[in-house]
Amino acid sequence: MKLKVGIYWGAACGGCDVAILDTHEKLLDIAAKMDIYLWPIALDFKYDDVKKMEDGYLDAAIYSGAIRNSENEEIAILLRKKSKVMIALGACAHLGGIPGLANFYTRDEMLKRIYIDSESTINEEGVIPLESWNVKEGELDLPRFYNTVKTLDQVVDVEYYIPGCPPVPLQIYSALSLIWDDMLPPVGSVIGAGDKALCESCPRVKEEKTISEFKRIQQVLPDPEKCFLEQGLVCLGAATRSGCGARCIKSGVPCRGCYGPLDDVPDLGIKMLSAIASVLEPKEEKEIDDVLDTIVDPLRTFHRFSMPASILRRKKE
Amino acid sequence: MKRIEIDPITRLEGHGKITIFLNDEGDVENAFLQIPELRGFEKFVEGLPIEEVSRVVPRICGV
Amino acid sequence: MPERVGVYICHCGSNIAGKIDIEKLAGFAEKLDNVALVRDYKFMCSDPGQNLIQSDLEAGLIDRVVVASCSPLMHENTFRKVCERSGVNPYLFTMTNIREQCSWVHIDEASSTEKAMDLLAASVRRAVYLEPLEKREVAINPRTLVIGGGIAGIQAALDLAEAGKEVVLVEREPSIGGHMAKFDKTFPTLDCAACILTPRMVQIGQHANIHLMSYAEVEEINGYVGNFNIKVRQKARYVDADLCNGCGMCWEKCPGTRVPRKGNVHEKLSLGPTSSIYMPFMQAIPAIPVIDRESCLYFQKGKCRICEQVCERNAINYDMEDSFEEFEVGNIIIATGFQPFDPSVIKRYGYGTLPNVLTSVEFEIMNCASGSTGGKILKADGTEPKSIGIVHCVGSRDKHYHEYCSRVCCMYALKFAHLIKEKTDAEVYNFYIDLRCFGKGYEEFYDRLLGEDVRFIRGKVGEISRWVAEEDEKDQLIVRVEDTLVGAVRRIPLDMVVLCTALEKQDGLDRVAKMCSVSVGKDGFIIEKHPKLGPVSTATDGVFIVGVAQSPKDIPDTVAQASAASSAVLSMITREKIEIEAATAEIIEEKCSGCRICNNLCPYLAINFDEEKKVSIINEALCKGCGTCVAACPSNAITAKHFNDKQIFAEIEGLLSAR
Amino acid sequence: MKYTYYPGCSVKATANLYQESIDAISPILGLELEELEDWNCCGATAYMSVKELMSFAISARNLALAEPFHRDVVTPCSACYLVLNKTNQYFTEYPDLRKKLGQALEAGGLSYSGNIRVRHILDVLFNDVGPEKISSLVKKRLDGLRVAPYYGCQIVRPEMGFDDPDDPQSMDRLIESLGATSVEYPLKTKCCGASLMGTEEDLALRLCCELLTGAESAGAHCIVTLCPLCQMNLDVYQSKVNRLCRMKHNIPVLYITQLIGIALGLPSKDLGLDKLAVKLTKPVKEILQGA
Amino acid sequence: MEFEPKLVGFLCNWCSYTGADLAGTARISYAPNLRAIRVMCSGRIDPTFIIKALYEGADGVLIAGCHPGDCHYQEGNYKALRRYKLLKRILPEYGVEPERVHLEWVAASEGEKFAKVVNEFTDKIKKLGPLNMKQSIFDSMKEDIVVHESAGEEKGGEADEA
Repeated sequence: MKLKVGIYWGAACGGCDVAILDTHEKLLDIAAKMDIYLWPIALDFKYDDVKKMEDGYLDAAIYSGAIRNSENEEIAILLRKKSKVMIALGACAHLGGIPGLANFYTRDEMLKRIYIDSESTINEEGVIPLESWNVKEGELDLPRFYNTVKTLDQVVDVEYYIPGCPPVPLQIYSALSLIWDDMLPPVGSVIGAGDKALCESCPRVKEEKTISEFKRIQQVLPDPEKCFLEQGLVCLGAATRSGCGARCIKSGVPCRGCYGPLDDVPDLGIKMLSAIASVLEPKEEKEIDDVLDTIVDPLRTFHRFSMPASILRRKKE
Repeated sequence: MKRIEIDPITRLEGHGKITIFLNDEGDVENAFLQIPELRGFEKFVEGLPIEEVSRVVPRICGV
Repeated sequence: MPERVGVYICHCGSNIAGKIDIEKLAGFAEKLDNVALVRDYKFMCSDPGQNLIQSDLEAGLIDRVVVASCSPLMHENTFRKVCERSGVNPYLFTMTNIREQCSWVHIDEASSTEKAMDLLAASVRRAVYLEPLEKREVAINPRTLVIGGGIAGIQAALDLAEAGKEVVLVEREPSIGGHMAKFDKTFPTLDCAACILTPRMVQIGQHANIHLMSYAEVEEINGYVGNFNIKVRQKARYVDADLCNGCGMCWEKCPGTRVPRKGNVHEKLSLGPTSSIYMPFMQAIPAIPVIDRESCLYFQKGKCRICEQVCERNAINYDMEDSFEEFEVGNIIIATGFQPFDPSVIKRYGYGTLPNVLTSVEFEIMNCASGSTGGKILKADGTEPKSIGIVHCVGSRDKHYHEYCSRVCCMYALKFAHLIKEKTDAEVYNFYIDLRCFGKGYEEFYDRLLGEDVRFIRGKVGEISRWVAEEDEKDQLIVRVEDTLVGAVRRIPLDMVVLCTALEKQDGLDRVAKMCSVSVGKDGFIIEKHPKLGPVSTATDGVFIVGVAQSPKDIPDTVAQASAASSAVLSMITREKIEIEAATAEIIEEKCSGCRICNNLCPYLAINFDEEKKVSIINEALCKGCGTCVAACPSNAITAKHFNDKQIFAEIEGLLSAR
Repeated sequence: MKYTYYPGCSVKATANLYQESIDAISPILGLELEELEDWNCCGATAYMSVKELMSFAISARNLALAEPFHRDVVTPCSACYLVLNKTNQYFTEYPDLRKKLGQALEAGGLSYSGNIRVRHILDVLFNDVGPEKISSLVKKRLDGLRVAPYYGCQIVRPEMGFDDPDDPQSMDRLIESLGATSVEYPLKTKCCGASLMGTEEDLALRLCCELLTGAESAGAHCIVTLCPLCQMNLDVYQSKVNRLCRMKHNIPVLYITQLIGIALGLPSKDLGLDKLAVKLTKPVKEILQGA
Repeated sequence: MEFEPKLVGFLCNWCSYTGADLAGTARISYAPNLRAIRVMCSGRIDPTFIIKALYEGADGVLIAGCHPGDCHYQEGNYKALRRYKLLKRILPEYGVEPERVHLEWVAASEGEKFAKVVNEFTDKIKKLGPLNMKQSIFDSMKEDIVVHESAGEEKGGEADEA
């Protein structure tokens, strides 16, 4: 009997949905095993169709994208009610992803910059989007633009996470196959990824690390063989779960942590901060400062994809 | 005044909702396309090191 | 079944109860999760107090213990023993410090009680996550390695061998004896150095328990206390030790020479034969010659081979190669001795450019009866000097070179003065800053010298030059020194000057230190465990330091340290096993990605990398449990036993969100 | 090889013989010494010990004037070398001094950033020209001439920079390159009293006496030096030394540049030899003529 | 009622914890705001602990270790210093005043100094005022809560355990 599945996206870019499509011929296996009852990017199902289902009707809901506005949360709650298993797909749902970088700002700061101050906008009256607005014919409403980006598991209970930005298509397939093969691991675990850090599968040679200066990728022609961190290039690979096949590193740029932290690591960014600080070369306070001056935008680099999932989640207002 | 809502509009990148108002004769009185989606790249890309911008902005649209 | 925590609150007479509302605290504790029972008592550390815990444990009412009383540094062990007695793992217990860091230091009762509550809540939450730990024990290999065969190494080796323990003594030079073998007399008793040293050297040579490896160097040391594996390189002597009987034909006939052929007396100074195949000195142990490649005509030009022809026992073998030997030892004693400071860097003293300027070691050799001058004190041209200057503190107590005092120079300078007065009728000048005659009989020896009309000039010598004024000063050295007691700059012509050079760390000591994973201080000597209370042991268990390897000192102190180190080793050996710190760090292989961030964080070199499995591994015996690597591991793959993340997170939550 | 030449006051006055000999040998050795325009007196060590900051300021002015040429500043006089070199070093090492000197220079519309080098002419002769080149140009070898190399005490402090301050050898090599023998002279860096000759004459005379006695007992025919003040004290005051110390010294004291000039075969009047107070003695003349 | 800051201290067993005990045996009184957690070495302190403490409600965090060169494990305090320096740089980006986290070297014999450090740190945080990080996160998400039609309970608003 085919599994009944719903796929939805919150504050997302559609990359995860494309990743599902990128399973190429495997898509046929997925289609053979699953009936899709909601997939806005690809199929014409409406929210009402889902609302009409009785609770738990769907075997699994695959939610990608972060919780950025009230609609994202409503549909998440709706899908939670309508499905037995909730899967967070991709870094946005799992960690907050790139949209999570908004947690360094407040709602008003964002709206002012986008609708009023942005150079290409002419908006003398300073109109910003409203949640409800009356027109002659009736009342129109829009979802509320939240002050803080949340991850999926901060609004609903989530059984499984498929990390990555985007998740590797093959990993999505292997994760989904766990469902129909009924081999799902304990609830709450991350599937479709490794349980060691990226360094394990990184092609570069790793030796003892002592860093006396950090450099920016465009300032240097890195040695293709040697570990990035040893060459003074900030790379979050050591604190990031493997599973992506080190695709960024293989294309010559250091890892930015999109596959999220390892199991018992509550905060990827602060953990990486601890690791990097420990291997600095100088012992004197002044020299340490000189080295730290060479790290550009440390906090947002360490939390490129995982700000909403970090312990402090956002900048204090 | 009768109201038809197509929510969400599908098979495209991004979110949207169409609200159509019909008058008593059943003809279309007015129609609105509403885009609820906003993530704020315009703000949070500010101050990023330039080499990181090229790794952040592709997440505007992944299709 | 969730953990059941027993909370025991101590009044400590009025020390705690006088400030903290015990009842309120107990009431609060009862309401905490996982707390099975709460008791309070006047003196928890007393026997009745301890029995409270023991009976609850034996009755199986609880399986975690929290004692809110004084500092863990005070009674942690006491209560751990209570758990052991009650058949419960001692690490399932934790303490709350509500005395030294609470009742004794805060004035207001209410805030003290609130603080006690927070601290207790933290301990209870921590207790839930405590895990049993086994105190690991490691066997101690009874054999000991002694590096260095000077008086320090000889004394330590003999103490251990006499106690029936096996010793491997590794000496870099062809013979043991170190610098002491180059002395004629020793201060303050003027004993003949050879007379008191040679018997012990012979003992070393003959002792069944001592495996002597001379002309050998330690190549590699791995492992940890009780289980070091050592690799030693035996340098090729080109003489077969088993065949040679030390008859001496070879060095008599050998045409090669290790000293400049046309050199003056000082350049030709040597104790043993100066030939290319030589024995360092006549009483050498082992009494086997060695070929010096640089000056040997066969090795340099491919001809000669006379020593091979004259040797009746055909013990000469030019094709000998360095060989290696490996063995296991339980402890290591580093007794590498010192290296004299090279005074040529002080150009104003003219060592190496002016004749008749000698270092103290050279002067010692000249005084030896078995030396090339037969013990006579001679100038470079072979005539007897009429006046000799002895300059103290050359390279010592000097910010440009070594700031420390080398402790021995003043006394051997006085000895030199005496020897000069005894052997010649030369005038003797001692140029000193402070005369440090601190030891037993040292001051008396100095008084005696004053009686032998040695001239003591208090001042640092500014310059030794050939700035002669009159004709008769022609081949003399002119010493210019500020005599601080007289307050004038004096100009003293002398026939000869002896420079009392500083005692420096032995060449190669930093390599030995690295192999034994001990660290060296800024002056290059090995850092002792504690300057006052642990001078012969180091931060690394099983590695001991003796003599100048720790810092400059004279023979009596060195011998005392040698016996101290050997007694410490004997106590380790008789214990047969040693408890290894239980709360060490451990790498969970399934989580380690091989990122190697932790590899160079460990001062004890306890972390190394397994190339095949591509994971890092902690050598539990070397790990001291500081936790530095745990905090740095980006995958949280390293856990710190008894201080793991869950326990500390629980304490944080307990402190802040319990009330 | 082009340099910015800082002559200093002495060679323009009492030590003009030094300047004449330099002018004579420079073209032959390929040295282009372009005099620094509008240079001012460096104050020598006397002023440095009285008003250090002022002394630094006036010598910094010279450095500021020389910097635009981006060439080494060369001076024949040891006192000028000491003051200018010390100013240059302290300027780079001590930020607060740099700030004060910066203000001082600004008042004169000047600025200095500290990236030119100050060198003594001995350094140029030894390191840039070199003993081999000089000996190849020698016309009259000075075989048999025994020379006492007297460096003086100011060239070696606070930082000689191009030779060993305790035991300098560069002038000895130059002397040997001319064929002469440089005797072993332990007093080579002892002080001649310098400006003390004006204030504490007896002390300076006694110091010079020791220098002359040392040279004589080392069997030297003449003393060669590279500092106008040392030369004057030993040469001009030699008679006074004899009177005070009841000695009969008669040792000519030449500049190294004069000795080189002689060896290059230049006429003695071009080298200012006539201006020496102690005339060349018979043995020295014979060697010079005979060669 | 005057604001009494809640402070968490991470004290290294060999130097600062012993120094704190010494302040006790010498009966030197000081402010009661600091609650200490004992670790074997300041090198054991993971910056995650400090962020966790700030999140759970600490108004200030003190890190205390041995003076450089005195560390019982030779180099643990150097790593603590490096992590502290980098952590202080990113606190402002969290909107947290860097003065709220402070590192101090306290030897086993410096009971007096420990008391002075705690008093000064307490006053400094008193002037800065409360941090209550968890509350401010919750406030900033107050309007972000969607009321469930069914149970009406507010899910997703309160900041649950990470």
